[in-house]
This record gives sequence, structure tokens and C-alpha cells, in this order.
Amino acid sequence: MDLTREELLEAYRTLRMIRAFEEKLNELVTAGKMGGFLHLYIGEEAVATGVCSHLGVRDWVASTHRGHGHCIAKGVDIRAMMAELFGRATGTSRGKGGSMHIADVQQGMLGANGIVGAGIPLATGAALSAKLKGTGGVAVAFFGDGATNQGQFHESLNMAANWKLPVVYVVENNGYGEFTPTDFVVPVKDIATRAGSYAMRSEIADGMDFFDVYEKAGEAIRRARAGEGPTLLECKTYRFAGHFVGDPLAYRAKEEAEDWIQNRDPLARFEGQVLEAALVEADDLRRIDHDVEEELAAAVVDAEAAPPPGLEELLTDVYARGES
Amino acid sequence: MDLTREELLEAYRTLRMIRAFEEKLNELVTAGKMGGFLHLYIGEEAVATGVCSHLGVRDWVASTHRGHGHCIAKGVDIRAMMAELFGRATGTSRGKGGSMHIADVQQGMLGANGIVGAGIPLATGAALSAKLKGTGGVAVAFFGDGATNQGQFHESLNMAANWKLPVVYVVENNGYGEFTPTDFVVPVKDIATRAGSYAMRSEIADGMDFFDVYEKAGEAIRRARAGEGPTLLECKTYRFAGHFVGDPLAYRAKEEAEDWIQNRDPLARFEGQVLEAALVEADDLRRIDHDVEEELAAAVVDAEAAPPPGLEELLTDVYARGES
Amino acid sequence: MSRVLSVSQAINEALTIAMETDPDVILLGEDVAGGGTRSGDDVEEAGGVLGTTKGLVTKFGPDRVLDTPISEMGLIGTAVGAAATGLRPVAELMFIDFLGTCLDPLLNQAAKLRYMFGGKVRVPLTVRTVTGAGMQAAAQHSQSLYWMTAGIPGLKTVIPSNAADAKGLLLAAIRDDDPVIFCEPKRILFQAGEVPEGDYEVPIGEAAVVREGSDVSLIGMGATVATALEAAELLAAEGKSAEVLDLRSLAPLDEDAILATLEKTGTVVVVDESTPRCGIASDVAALCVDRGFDFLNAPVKRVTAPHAPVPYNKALEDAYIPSVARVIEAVRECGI
Amino acid sequence: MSRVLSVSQAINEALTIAMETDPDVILLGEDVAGGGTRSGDDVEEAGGVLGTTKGLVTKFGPDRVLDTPISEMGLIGTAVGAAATGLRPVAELMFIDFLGTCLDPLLNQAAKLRYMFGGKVRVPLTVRTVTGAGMQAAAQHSQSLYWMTAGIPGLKTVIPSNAADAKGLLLAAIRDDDPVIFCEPKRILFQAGEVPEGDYEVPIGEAAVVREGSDVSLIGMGATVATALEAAELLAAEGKSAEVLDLRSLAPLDEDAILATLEKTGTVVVVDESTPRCGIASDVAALCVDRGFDFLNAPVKRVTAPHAPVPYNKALEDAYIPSVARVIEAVRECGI
Ligand SMILES: Cc1ncc(C[n+]2csc(CCOP(=O)(O)OP(=O)(O)O)c2C)c(N)n1
Ligand SMILES: Cc1ncc(C[n+]2csc(CCOP(=O)(O)OP(=O)(O)O)c2C)c(N)n1
Ligand SMILES: [Mg+2]
Ligand SMILES: [Mg+2]
Repeated sequence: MDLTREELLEAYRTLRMIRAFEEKLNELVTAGKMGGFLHLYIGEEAVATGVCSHLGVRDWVASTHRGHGHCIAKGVDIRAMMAELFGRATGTSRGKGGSMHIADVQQGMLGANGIVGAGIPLATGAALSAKLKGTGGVAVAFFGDGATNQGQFHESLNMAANWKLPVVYVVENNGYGEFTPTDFVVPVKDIATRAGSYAMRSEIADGMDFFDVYEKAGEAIRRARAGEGPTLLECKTYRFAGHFVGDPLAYRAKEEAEDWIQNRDPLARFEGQVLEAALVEADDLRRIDHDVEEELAAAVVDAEAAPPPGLEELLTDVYARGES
Repeated sequence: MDLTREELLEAYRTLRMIRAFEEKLNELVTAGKMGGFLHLYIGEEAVATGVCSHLGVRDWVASTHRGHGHCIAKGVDIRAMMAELFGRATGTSRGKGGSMHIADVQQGMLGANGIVGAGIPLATGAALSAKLKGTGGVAVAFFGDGATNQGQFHESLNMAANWKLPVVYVVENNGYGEFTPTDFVVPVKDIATRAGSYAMRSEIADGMDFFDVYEKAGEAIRRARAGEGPTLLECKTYRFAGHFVGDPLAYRAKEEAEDWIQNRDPLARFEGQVLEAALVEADDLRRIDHDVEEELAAAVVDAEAAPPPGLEELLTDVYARGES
Repeated sequence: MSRVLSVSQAINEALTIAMETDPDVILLGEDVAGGGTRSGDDVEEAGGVLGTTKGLVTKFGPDRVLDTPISEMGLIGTAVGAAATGLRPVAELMFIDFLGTCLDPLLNQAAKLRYMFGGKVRVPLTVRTVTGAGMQAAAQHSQSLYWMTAGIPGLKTVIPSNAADAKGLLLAAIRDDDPVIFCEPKRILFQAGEVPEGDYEVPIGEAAVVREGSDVSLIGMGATVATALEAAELLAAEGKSAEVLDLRSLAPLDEDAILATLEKTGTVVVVDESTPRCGIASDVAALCVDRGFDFLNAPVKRVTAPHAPVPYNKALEDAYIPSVARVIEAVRECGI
Repeated sequence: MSRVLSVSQAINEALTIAMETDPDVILLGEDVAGGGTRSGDDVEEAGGVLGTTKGLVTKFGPDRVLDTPISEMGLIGTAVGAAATGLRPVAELMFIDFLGTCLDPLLNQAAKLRYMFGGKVRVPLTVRTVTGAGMQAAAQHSQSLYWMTAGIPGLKTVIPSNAADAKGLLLAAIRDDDPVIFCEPKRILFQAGEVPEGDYEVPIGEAAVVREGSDVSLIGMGATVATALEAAELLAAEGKSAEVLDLRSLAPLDEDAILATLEKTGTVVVVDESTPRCGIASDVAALCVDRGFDFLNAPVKRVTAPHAPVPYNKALEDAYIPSVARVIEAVRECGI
């Protein structure tokens, strides 16, 4: 494994930040301090972190309704994210987008997306840009198992395969689309199989294991950058919380969830792995935990104090004309 | 092979009727006697004929822009079809639909369709009806290689596989979608491969050989009727004429077309096979040729003499209300 | 006899009655059963993302209440095919914003099959879909796109403003032989109202005068009917008499009812939560200045959302939705 | 300097200039190259199903002129992604009827990204698409669905009525930083007109008075501008003076130009090939009866297609399309 101590600590910091950020959101929404439809990524942190560890600003990411983790891993400022979730003018979208539309195009983040499957062609287009403009960048689309039943998935992967675009399609197979178990609606055992329709490479990673994701994503991204075309990377994972904050979770068995949460938590797994191999010290991790908490607390304070967008903002940003 | 002499003659009659019907259309359009966008099926007759030989009126077919062959094979009255193409009140759609909308729901024909891929979910829904209503019927969707790049293909096959619907998806791979060669836009050699995304059975038939199509379609239809779920049946074929009547065919090599037309004509092939095996006499076939010509000539005369729809028809049939 | 039910409960009741009275009625959509059909002691079905179809899979079984993949194009297309071949499907499009992922089966199939086939097929399809803003669900989960379906010849589009109409309109929609889009406005889905028991239909194509008046006509639909009624109340306090018309059916539009109220008051204000271009409000105004020209005493004012996507921030979202204050202001601009 | 070119040739010329002047401009769509790039001595590219993009792949190469699969959702979505990341794509949607297979990337992505991202992205996408009836292409290949895109906040929609405007509007559309739907009306695509040489733009959002008049305003767009002009000619023969306004831009609508002609004549007839509900004609009428109320001398008449799909039979199709006779009749109904 080729990660330096700094890189490992950075990865842990991202894992922890995603976890803590969303625990904070859960708290805030449950307390009635934050509105909107929120979909938590808790449990799936290793996927975003493992993939995005390979990306820089010239690379593009398109995300989903469950997008906080991808945004954090892609380097979006968490203060601006928090402010966005509070609907403030200092938010990533100046308070006009909310959870499902957090974006930072400067940072290569093409946005969370409220339409299941819609990020897939966006990433495909970003890959086309990178290829034609010769930037050396790659594009990554994150999406769920459910999204692989959308026509946009099929049409995009086919185009990318035909054109050998520098793109990696990362499917986060968490076993459910909303309340419906994946095996009700996807008749193949592994979603990776679906790459076969496009003669595309595919790979399966343990989405609860940062290192497995890191390695397999690294290889796919390397191939994409080298002009060897796209990959479909399936990461087997699980969402620890409900589909959205407030979901009573009536549709899944408690033992099933308990098992994942107790035995396959990606943060605990990472910690065990790096401590066992003595790559970092427990203290390093605790310091990060602490820093993350402080940073988040400050982000909440800042966000709450920030001004909302003015009412004139209702009509701005509809068109570029006059503003460019 | 389990076909009786009568059945063989019937199959030949269908093959010949499709061929002759469309040669007549080509003549009429070229002479300026018929309008509309026409897509000829010539060269692909063995597919519709081989598949539909297994179907009865309780079975459903959904077709495409290239639909005349499917309609004829499914038993739609050729006089009503001809009248439709002339835009007459006696047409299948009372002159309001034209080539791309010939249909006969009584006969189980859910229509040609001007939207590439749109017939696929229609057939899927018909299969759902057949299953839930317990009619014993099956549904068949015919569509082109190009249509397999549509989201509707992907979404429908997935649903049918999940629900084990009694449906057969017949892809007519004729090597082109309009002017674009299939290998530009479909990165797999065999479209049948795409069944793998749905753990669906697939089969490849020589679409220029009635007997091969007949046999493989028969098996797929048998499975569908028996509740064993859907099949993707790829028939390799070729359209002898242009994409539409008037297509200058600049985009394909003349030798390629010549080769198919000279060496793989499905009518010549059928004739060779049945004569060699002495299953029927050449005279039988010539009699059918003659009958078909007469029938078509009469259909043209009738259609030309038939009245057009009245202008009030502009506004009828938009809604069922008041007419039911 | 009637009881107090929410709009969501009234819809559930209509679905139950429709399924009990006609074995060809089936439901399909994402999570309409909601997973729980799998098994297990401690799992139960969700009954739709907002719980509207709860209990139906238990009652009617998974053959008639089908959880589909997240495949709007496929599921609506399949429903069209089923409708053309003898079933009477009720498909759920979770939010009308997702029309973008399933327009073709509605636009080019459901709406046109009958015409294209010369009247020789029926497409008794109902599409239930949630519409509108008000829950900070932002730009892709808050639209009022019913203008898109209302504008398509061959489709019908209805939108109830209360629980009793929701039940009756949905029963009428399901039993209609044409494809009907049934809108469920988010803001009123959990509002309660008196709902008659038993089986009844509210005819499609008939608007309802929900408050009589003589000085000005306020025309609303779905959630904006309540806005119009509130405005009428305020106007009454100043001695001005507003009539409120609930369109209920957006296509076909009840032109007679619109012209009748215009004739009565001479002044029309349309209140529509949708964006302003190519919408229902424009159609009502255009009708008034055409067939109703001789009745017009004042400009026809349209109180709509702005020509902008729906914002996330709560204050902006509130400003986005037509308010009572904006209705009153429009009435003033008409010189009343 | 100008030459006579068809609308289709003018479009080809605009594309050539746009690609020559900006390396970020690419074309993608079904058959925009048209297969022939494969090889072979006796094969050549088709250049689009109607030949409009002929020659461009030869000139600019297959990296900039991309044949896509028949995957409208994927290709338009990909174009949106490319536009948001530095390219300036011109995507072809072969016929606007196929909007049903690619609405989401336009409705929920292209139109809304900028707003949802608080202004921090641009989507300089152009979608070229053929519209309208008149070639017996029947219900699924003859629609004028520009009302659907015009109604979506965040999109712009333009439609030329002649070759010179086609060139200038398309250049403006491609260089616009917002997504623009560029409509190519079938009936005029092969009509010829004077087209200036060189690089010029026709500004989006500006209507043009194409004939001055004082008794009645005929407002058209695309192919109906010619219908309005013919009607004006007939009216002139009876001594009645009709002004003809070519909208050119359907969104944004040139409200000032509409109100100016209304003020001048007091009477408006809108001629629109699209269906009547939720359309451009209703918007124009609604504007007239709102901001233009004081100028109105007569009802605003809308001459549109009927609320029905497009029929195949030629006589029915002719009756479907707004005719000169129906325009004259509408003018008469206004008392002129
Ligand atoms: C086109 C579309 N259909 C339906 C929805 C409603 N919806 C939001 S999230 C979701 C489930 C997505 O499942 P999956 O892709 O597996 O992602 P996960 O939520 O499991 O991360 C659904 C159906 C939507 N937002 N967009
Ligand atoms: C959704 C849609 N996109 C594009 C078209 C235009 N079009 C008509 S036929 C055709 C080619 C279809 O190719 P294929 O599916 O292989 O069928 P074939 O014509 O070869 O029989 C295209 C692109 C259409 N009718 N519908
Ligand atoms: Mg999932
Ligand atoms: Mg083909």
C-alpha cells in the first residue's frame, strides 16, 4: 500500500468529518433547527473517501441526493456546506440549493443531485470535456444501486464505452433504493455485471473497507487517465440510518442493520487496520476527532450567524445574462 | 422441424406478402402517389414471419417505425393497411395514423411506433396484463439494434426480468441505426450480451433464415407461456433498402449491400430450403406469388377509391369520453 | 355520512374502493408497497414515500400493488401498455418533477395512441403525482409542472383542493377511459377535511364555486384555493365581495364556469403556484380576453410563482409561493 | 454582401463560423456526422437526417462532430455536463417530439444548475431541434412543443422565420452563456432567402416588426410568420393595414414589442402552429389583457392548431396547421 502517514491521516480526517458532519445534521434536523430533505451517508464513508483520495481539482465528481460525503471528500469547504444547509447567503449555493444541490464547480464538484441517475451523464459530459480539452482530468460519477435501473445509467455508460472516456462509474450498492430491497428490483447478484452490456471493465470493492476501495478506484482512475476508458466500480456498502432523516425504518430488519453497524463500520475498520499495522497512533486519530468536532461546532456557529440571502435573490441566477 | 405443409405455405405467403407489399409502397412513394415517411422492412422478412408464426390473437406485438412486416405477420388486414398508407377512412387508423402508427389492437397488434424504443415498455405492459389476467398470452416487442441504446430498453427488460413476465424481446440487428453503423454505437459484438444485465435468457438467430428464427423464437415463446420469464432474442439481419424511402444510401458500401442482397435474401433462402427438402412444390410458391400480387393490386385499387376521413375527424378520437 | 380524513387518507380510501370494485385496477410505482412484502417479523411495508398507499399491498397482494425499480420511463410505459390491453393501472410518479424521466410514454404514447389508432384503443391510465413547493425540498422536488401535462392533447389533468374532492376526483380518474394525471399538492396532503363515506365520483371537467361573490373572481387550483379563500375573507372584512372558483380540472378546463364568474364580477385574478410562462393562469387570462372580452372590467391579473426555479431557503420559498398578500395586491391593481 | 441560402444552409454556415471562431464548440447528436466517417471509398457522411450538418465532420473531424447512439437522455445529459465544464456544445435533438426522451437533463439540470448552485456555474448549451407539421410525418414527428421549453425558467427558446435570422440567432444561441433551444421549423427548412455573409448575431429576446401596419397586429413565429404576412397582403387588398410581428424569441418574450404593436393597433391576433393549451399564444394574450389592457379594442384571438395530435392524412394535416383563411377569419372576429 502506497499511502504515506500524512495521506492516511488525511483519509481518516475525511472519514471522520463525513461521519461527524452528518451526525451533526441529524441532530439539527431532529431538533427542528434545520429544514429540507436530508439523506445521510453514514456507513458509506469509505467509498467517497477511498475514491476521492485519488482526485485533484482538475478532476470532476457528480453526486446524488446522498451527496454530503462526496462533497466533503472532494474538498468542498464544510463551512460553506453547513451554511448552505442552514439556507444562508454564505452557503455553497448562497442558500438557494440546499442539501440536494450542494456544489462547487471550482473544486470540481458538479453537485449533489435530486434526480436519481442524473449525475451519471453529467460526469460523462465532464469526461468528454476533459478529454477534448486535454486537461488530463478524469470524471467520477457516484450513484446508488437503484440508479442503475435508470435509463440514464444505461445510455451514459454506453456512450462512455464507445468513446473511451476518462470516467469511473462508482455504484454504491447499499442494498436498498428508498424502502425497496435491491434484490426486488435488480435481478443480478452483482451490479458490476452490468458493465458487460458495454464491454466495459468492472470491479467489485468492499465499500466498508477504505483500503479496498482506495486500491480498486486507484486502478480504475489510472486507466481512465491513461486513455484506457471507463470502469464500473461496484462498492458493496450499507446505509446505517434511514433513507432520509425521519424515516421510521419499518421496512428493514433490525438485526440486519445491527450486524452492519456493529461489525462493519468503515471508521472502526480503518482504525483497526491502521493501528494494527502501526501506521499511525491512536492519539493521532483522537486529535483528528477533536479537531473535526471543533471545526464543525464553529461551522454551525458561523452558519447560524450568517445572513440569509436577500429576497431579491429569488430572481437572480436564473440566467447568466446581465451578470456575466 | 414441426411445420406442416400448410404452415410452410402460410409462412411463405407472409414472407412474400411483406416483400411485395413494400415493393409496392416503394413504387407508390417514388411515383409521388403516396406521402409520409416510410421505412421499408425488405430483407428482414424472416424475422417477423418466424416469430409471429407462433402467435395468436391473444398474444400481443409492439413494433417500430419499420413496422409493416410485423403488422402483416401478426395478421393485420393488408387492405386496411394499404388504405391507411393512402390516408383513407377505411385505413387501420382511419387515415389518421399513417405508416408509423398502423395498429390493430383487436388483432393483438399494439402498433408501429415512431419513437425508437417506445414499443418495448408497451409490450412489457401487455405481458403484465396477460399475466395478471391469466389469458395465457405472451407479448413480443420488435425493435432495432439502435433501440437497445435507449433507456426504455434497459428499464423495461429489467422490470420484465424481475417480474418474470411472459414477453420476448426481439432485436432486429440490421447493422445500422439510420446512417450510423451499429459498431459505432454498440460496443459489444452481440446485442444478446445485454441480457446479462438482467440475468435474462438470450439467444442469437440468423435473421435471414426463417427456420432458425422460427425455432429459437418458438422456444422463447414456449418458455414465456410456461411462466419461465422473458428472453432477449437477437436476430442478425440487414435492410436491403435505405433507412427511409428516399435515402440516398451514401453512408454504406455498395459491395456490403450487394453481398447481403445477392447471397442472403431470406425469401430465396426459404425457397431453396423447402424445395430442396421437397416439402412443397415450386408451383405452390408461384401460385402464392401470383395471389399476393393480385391481392395487393386489389388493395391499391380499393384504397385509392376509398373516401378520406371527413374534416370533423381532426377532433375525434382525442378522448374516449362521449364516444364510449 | 362523512368523517374527517387527510387528503392522503382520502386518496388511500379512493384507491381501496377502486380496487375493490374493479379487479383490473392495479397500482405500480416506486415503493408503493415499500419493500416490507419481503418477509420478516419486524418489517412492514412503507406504503409509498409519503405513506399514501400504506396497507394496500397487505389488502390486495403484491400482484396488484407492485414495487417497481426506479425506472419512471419503464414503469409509466409499462402502465400504458397494460392500460391498452385490459388493465386499469394507477401508476405513481413520486413527484411531478420526475416528469423529465418519463415524458415520452405520456406525451407520445398514452396521449396519442387513441388518436393514432383512429379511436380503436382505450388507455384508462391514471398517474398519481405529488406537486408543489412548501417543504424546502428545493428546485427538483417542488415544481408544479401540471401545465406540461395539461397542455398535451389526449391527457386530462386534475388537482383537488380538499380531501373530499381528492377522493371523488381520483375515483373518477381511475374509471375514466382516458389517461388522467392526478396531482397531489404537497402543502395540503396532510390537511384534514370532511370526506363522505362510500363510493362517489367528482366529475372531471367541472370547476366548483367554493365561495360566492360579486366584485371580483379569484380563480385557484389545488393549494392556491385556500390562498384565494383567505384573501376573500380579508376582502370581505373591507366590504368587498370575492367569488372563489376552484378549477379542480386543469384539462379539460371548465370554460363555462370561468366565463360565468367573469360575467358576474367583470374582474378575474388567477392564483397559480406554477411558474408564469405557458401555464394555466395564461390560459384562463387568454380565455377571458377572447370569449369573455365583453365582460371584462379590468385587467386579468395572474398571481403565480416567478419565472425561476424553487429556492431552498425558507424565506425565499415562502416568497416564491403565491401569498394572500399578493392576491390582495392584484385585486387592488384591478381597481377594487 | 449576401447570398440566397436555404434555412438549412444558413444553419450549416452558422455552425461552421461558430466552430471556426471557438474551439470549445462541438456538435453531438444522432447522425450529425452520419456514419460515413468509417472509411471506404464509396461512402460519405450523411450530415444529419435532413443533411443540415453535412460537411462539418469532414471539416472539423470526428472529435468535434460526434455521432451518438440513439440515446437522447444520455446525449443531452452529456452535453449539459460538457457545457458545465468548459465546452460549448451544440446538441441535436433530431425532432422536438423526442423531448419526451430527454426532458430531465433540460428541465432539471441545464435549466436549474445555475440557480441551484447560486450562480456559480454556466451552462452554454445549444439544442438544435426540428419542429412542426406539414410533411405527413404524423403524430410523433410533427409537434411544435416549444411551449414546453419556453415555459421552463432557466432555458431560452428561439425560432427563426427565415434564413438570415436562422444564421444570426443560432450564432447568438451558441455564444449565449445560458442553455438555448433553437427550433428549426420543418416547413421553412428548405426555403431560401438572402443571408448576409460573415459573422453576425441576431440578439435573443428581440422580436422584429416584419411589416408595419395600423389596424391589426398579427403576431407569428417560425413558419407562421409567412402565414401572417400572406394574410396581411390579403387584408391590404381590402384597404386594411396589418402589422406583422415575428417573435423570434419565445423565451424570453419581447414584451415591449408586443405591447408596442398592441398600443399601435389595439387589436392582436396570434398565429401559432402549436396546440392551444399552455402555449405561446396564451402568454401573448395574457400579456395583452394584463399590461396591455388599456390598449385593447377587441378580443385577442389565437389561431393555433386544435387540441389534438397531428393527423397523417394530408387534407386533415392541412386543416390542422393555421391557415391564412383562419387568420383572416380571426381578424374579422375582431371587427376589422
Ligand atoms: C428520477 C427519480 N426517481 C425517484 C426519485 C426518488 N428517490 C430519491 S432517492 C431514491 C432511492 C435511490 O436509491 P439508490 O440509487 O440505491 O441510492 P441510495 O438512496 O440507496 O443511496 C428515490 C427512489 C428521485 N429522486 N429521482
Ligand atoms: C427517440 C427517437 N430518437 C430518434 C429517432 C429517429 N430515428 C428513427 S429510426 C432511427 C434509427 C433506428 O435504428 P434501429 O433501432 O437500429 O432500427 P432500424 O431503423 O435499423 O430498423 C432513428 C434514430 C426516433 N424516431 N425516436
Ligand atoms: Mg441504494
Ligand atoms: Mg438498425
